[in-house]
Amino acid sequence: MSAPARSIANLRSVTGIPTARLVTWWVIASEMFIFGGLLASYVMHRLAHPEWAIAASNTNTKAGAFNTFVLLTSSLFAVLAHKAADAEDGKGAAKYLRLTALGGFLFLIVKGFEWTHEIREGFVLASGGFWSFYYTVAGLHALHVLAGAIIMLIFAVDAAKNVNLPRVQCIGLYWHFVDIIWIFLFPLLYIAK
Amino acid sequence: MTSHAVSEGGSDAASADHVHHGNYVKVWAVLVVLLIISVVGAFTGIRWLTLLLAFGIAVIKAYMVAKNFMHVNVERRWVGYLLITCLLFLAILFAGVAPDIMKHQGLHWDNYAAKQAIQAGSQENGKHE
Amino acid sequence: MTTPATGAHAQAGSHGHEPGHHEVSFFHKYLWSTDHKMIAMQYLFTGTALALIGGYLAYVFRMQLAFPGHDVPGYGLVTPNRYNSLVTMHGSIMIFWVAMPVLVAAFGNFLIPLMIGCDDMVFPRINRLSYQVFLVSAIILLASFFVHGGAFGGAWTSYPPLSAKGVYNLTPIGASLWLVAVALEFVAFLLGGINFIVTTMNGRAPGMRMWDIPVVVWMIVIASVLFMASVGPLIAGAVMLFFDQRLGTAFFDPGRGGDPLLWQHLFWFFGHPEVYVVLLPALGMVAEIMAVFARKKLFGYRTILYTTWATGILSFVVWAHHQFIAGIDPRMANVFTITTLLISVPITEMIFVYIATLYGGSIQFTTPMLWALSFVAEFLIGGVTGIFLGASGADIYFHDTYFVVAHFHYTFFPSAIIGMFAGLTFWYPKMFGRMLNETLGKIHFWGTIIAFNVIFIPLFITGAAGDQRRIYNYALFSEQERPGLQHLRELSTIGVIVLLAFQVFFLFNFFWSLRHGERASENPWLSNTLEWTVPSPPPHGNFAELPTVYRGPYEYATPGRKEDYWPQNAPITPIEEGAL
Amino acid sequence: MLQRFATSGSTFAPQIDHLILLIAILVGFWFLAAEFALFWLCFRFRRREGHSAQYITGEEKHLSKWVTWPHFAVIVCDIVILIPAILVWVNVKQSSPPAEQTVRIFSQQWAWSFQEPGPDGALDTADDIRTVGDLHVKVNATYHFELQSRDVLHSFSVPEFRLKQDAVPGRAITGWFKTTRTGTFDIQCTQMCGMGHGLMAAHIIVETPEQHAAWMKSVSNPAAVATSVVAPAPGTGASTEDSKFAEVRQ
Repeated sequence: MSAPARSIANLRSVTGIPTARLVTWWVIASEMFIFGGLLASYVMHRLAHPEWAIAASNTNTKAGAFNTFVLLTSSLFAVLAHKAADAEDGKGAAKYLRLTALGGFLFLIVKGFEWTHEIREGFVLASGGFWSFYYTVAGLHALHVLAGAIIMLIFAVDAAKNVNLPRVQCIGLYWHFVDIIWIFLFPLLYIAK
Repeated sequence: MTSHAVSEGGSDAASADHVHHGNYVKVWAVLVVLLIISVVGAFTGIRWLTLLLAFGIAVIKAYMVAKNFMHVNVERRWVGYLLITCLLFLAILFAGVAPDIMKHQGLHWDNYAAKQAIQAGSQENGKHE
Repeated sequence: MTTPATGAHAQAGSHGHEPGHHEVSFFHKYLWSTDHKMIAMQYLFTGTALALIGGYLAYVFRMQLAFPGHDVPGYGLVTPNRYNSLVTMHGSIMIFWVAMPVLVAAFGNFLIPLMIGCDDMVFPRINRLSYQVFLVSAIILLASFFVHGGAFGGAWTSYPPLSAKGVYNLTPIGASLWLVAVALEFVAFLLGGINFIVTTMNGRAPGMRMWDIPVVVWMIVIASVLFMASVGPLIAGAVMLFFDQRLGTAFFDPGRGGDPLLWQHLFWFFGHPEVYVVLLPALGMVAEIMAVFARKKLFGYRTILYTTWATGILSFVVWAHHQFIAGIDPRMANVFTITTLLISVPITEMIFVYIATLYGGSIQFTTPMLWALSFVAEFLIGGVTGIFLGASGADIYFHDTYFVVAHFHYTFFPSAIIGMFAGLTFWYPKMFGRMLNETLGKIHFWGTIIAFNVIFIPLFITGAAGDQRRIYNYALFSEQERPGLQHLRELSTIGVIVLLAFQVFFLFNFFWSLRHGERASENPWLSNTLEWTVPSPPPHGNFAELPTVYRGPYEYATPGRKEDYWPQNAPITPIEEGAL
Repeated sequence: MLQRFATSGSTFAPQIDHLILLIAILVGFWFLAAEFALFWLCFRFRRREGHSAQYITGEEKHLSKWVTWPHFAVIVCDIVILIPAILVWVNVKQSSPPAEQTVRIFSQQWAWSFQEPGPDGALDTADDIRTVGDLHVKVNATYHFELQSRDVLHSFSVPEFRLKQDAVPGRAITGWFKTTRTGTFDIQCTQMCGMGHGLMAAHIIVETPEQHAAWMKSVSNPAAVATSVVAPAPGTGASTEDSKFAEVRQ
């Protein structure tokens, strides 16, 4: 099929920010509202319900801390990928992208074990206010991690051929944003007890 | 929101594209140290210290990631303004909603169901411990 | 849904066929196209088809209200649950699947690249995806009519606990499908809206400064920004409500630590800006049309933009005026009353500027101009009646009465329907390369406008007399049973039938003109903006040579020029430079 | 103005009516002025041979004052509306004049039920009167009501009283009204509450003290109780629920 991949509009840059990066910023802004709405609802309830702290004490702080470490490290790889891409080093960028995605999958695996354990304990989505928020917020975040990791693997294929290198920075931006969300989820869900 | 950038035109688009890359490993090391501090804080058992450390460090970490990894500081300035505006609007949402949701009692209303839930939750979990 | 689109556009597409552009299959040309004009057509025809469905629903429940308990011709007996489904679906369809796709998506897609002088959206394939997600959402919504229990009937606001539990609403499947459809629709418009914003920010023609962007593009972009910023919390809320429905979570369940009021806040935090998302594109189109047919510069282009931004930002701090008596803390109502009356400050200024634009003009009363002027005239009614509802003390009485219904129809109808007709009649030559018939257009205009007022002015009165909303039969309410009120309801129903009947003129005009209308030149209205510098209809890629912009879009009747218009891309000749 | 469409029966109804009248006058003036300007300009500047449009940017001081000054006047009108609107709101929804009687109102799909104090004048005692569909109150008396919902959102609306308040499950919302004349008035549900929303009607019966006493006597009569007073339906646990509500509130 003949659909053009890029329009002339796409190649223009009136603001001085390349289009792909500009759109990433807007996507991040709109995601901020989705997560913001959810987290604002959670914080409001949490502050008003002291009994949720008892439920929260069943979360695994160590697993959460390890996952934070994993995401922080993968963020480092993402920014190193960006650095490599800026230096026109497609192979290096692809390597770091794959490492970042690996971090994402490791995060999901840890999450999987953690949730399996909690579900075995009898804490499921319908177990009460805290658990409803816990699974929904973390689940939404995990979906973002999964999507980001998959996109990274796809971009890595191109990057290895030195094609579409500016994209590396954009997926990196998104990844850092997902990381920042987790930086706040970690104390909200695991530490505040 | 487009105001500043638009008039400047796209002449220096290429220069904005390539940022100065600092020492990312150092930033990452600081982030990890901060993470360790916040986790240790959680095990002290002092509630106010735990919360202060946890959320204070979360803000610092988020700022560091935004500044050093996302390069918000060298991005065109309105991007930062855009993100801050988003946070501001979320603060408006919070401020407008909190008086009804975060409180269980107010002028001429009383959220007895929430109070019951707190009571039931505390008792049930107390037995569980 | 797309069948009308394909049939109608076959005509237009063949003109836009470039020599040397190889043949593409029917599927790729009409259903899988990434061309912004084709996507605009897809949105337009889907939206219009859904508007007809929404109109049909309105006809059914108005007939029930006028003649309660009788079989409605073309539908059958309206049971209470069916009635609730009808009003719910009418509201949802008209706002989410008609006003949004037609005003924001169809006109946004068609106009933005043409008006800012580029070949397409920055992300054509995301644009296509946006429409496809939208289409899926529309199909899901329509499918909910046919599931067990019928379509959702808990009002378009979908307040829990009613919407959260099947035992309460009796339409468990319909309620979930409604929610999924709405959430998908939001995703579609997020994709489309971000595309609009970025295209306008980055893709403008050389020389087009910020103050050279036509008002309608500004308004669609601002609407997209408002949508982006307001819908996030509601997407989160939709996920929460869906989990409450299907997975037994406790987000909105008061018995288990949740709070039903939370949904109301999340909904209206989106719902109020949404009003402006729908209104702004219509206001923008009206501004373009008024400038062209009054041959006038807008009376303060920057004033319009400043007031638009002010209105947009203020629209985020007024949402709880929809909840004055919903159980929120009464002290908060005072805050929201103040902000609500505050929002009237910029919007009045804007309307005054629109009216003042006519001063010193040379006004041609073409069909698009009639629509544009009627927009201002009718929207004024919606605006001033809003004060009754924004003033908390008066809202105690008017809340959830037909007064509210009439009020928001006087804001939404001018935006969605009058604005749509204004835009369609104005850009029809550009979209399809033919002129519409003016006589038929005027018959349609007068019929629609008169019928519209016949529908909703009686409803102001029944509302003031205490008719509450969403009641399928007033027989049980002795005060509402008075014959005088029943006559008003019947009058309103007659208005609906007349209104729908007059749309035949439009549909006939539309399809007849596709083949038999007078061929449109590049610039039939002698307008300045860039879309009028390309052939009608514009070819794939829009501009043979991408334009450069030299001036703002409203240079009409500029002193020292022979013509009374001055296209944005016309270079300054030395003679003109001397004259200025 | 509203009196033509809906008669009034509470002390604050005239206040709300006056507020509506004030708004109607002010916005009516601006509405007519704006429509007049619109139509006049359309007529005055219609296209005529030999007249071309003027070049006006909107920044000319002598012209822009025609927009700016009315605009300031509109702001003044906003304030004139705002103050009484808030005063009326504060009176109806925020203030709480001492009550002679408190009643409890329950909404559920799709009926209204009421709990009134019996002869002892206190709620939650053995002689409470529970009714469905009819609320009996005395004329010229101040009532507090406590509104609860058993399932979904409902809204307690009495058009004659100009009174409306949503009932939210899990919350007890209080309000007040003072009756001014006898009669039987409609209670509507004005919040979508499901299939029977259109059936959810009830009546508020405003009586003289004598009539009210007679009514109370008739329902306090054990024989009458069986017929006119609805016992809590078995299985719904209404009465135990209610006493639990009361407990928590203390």
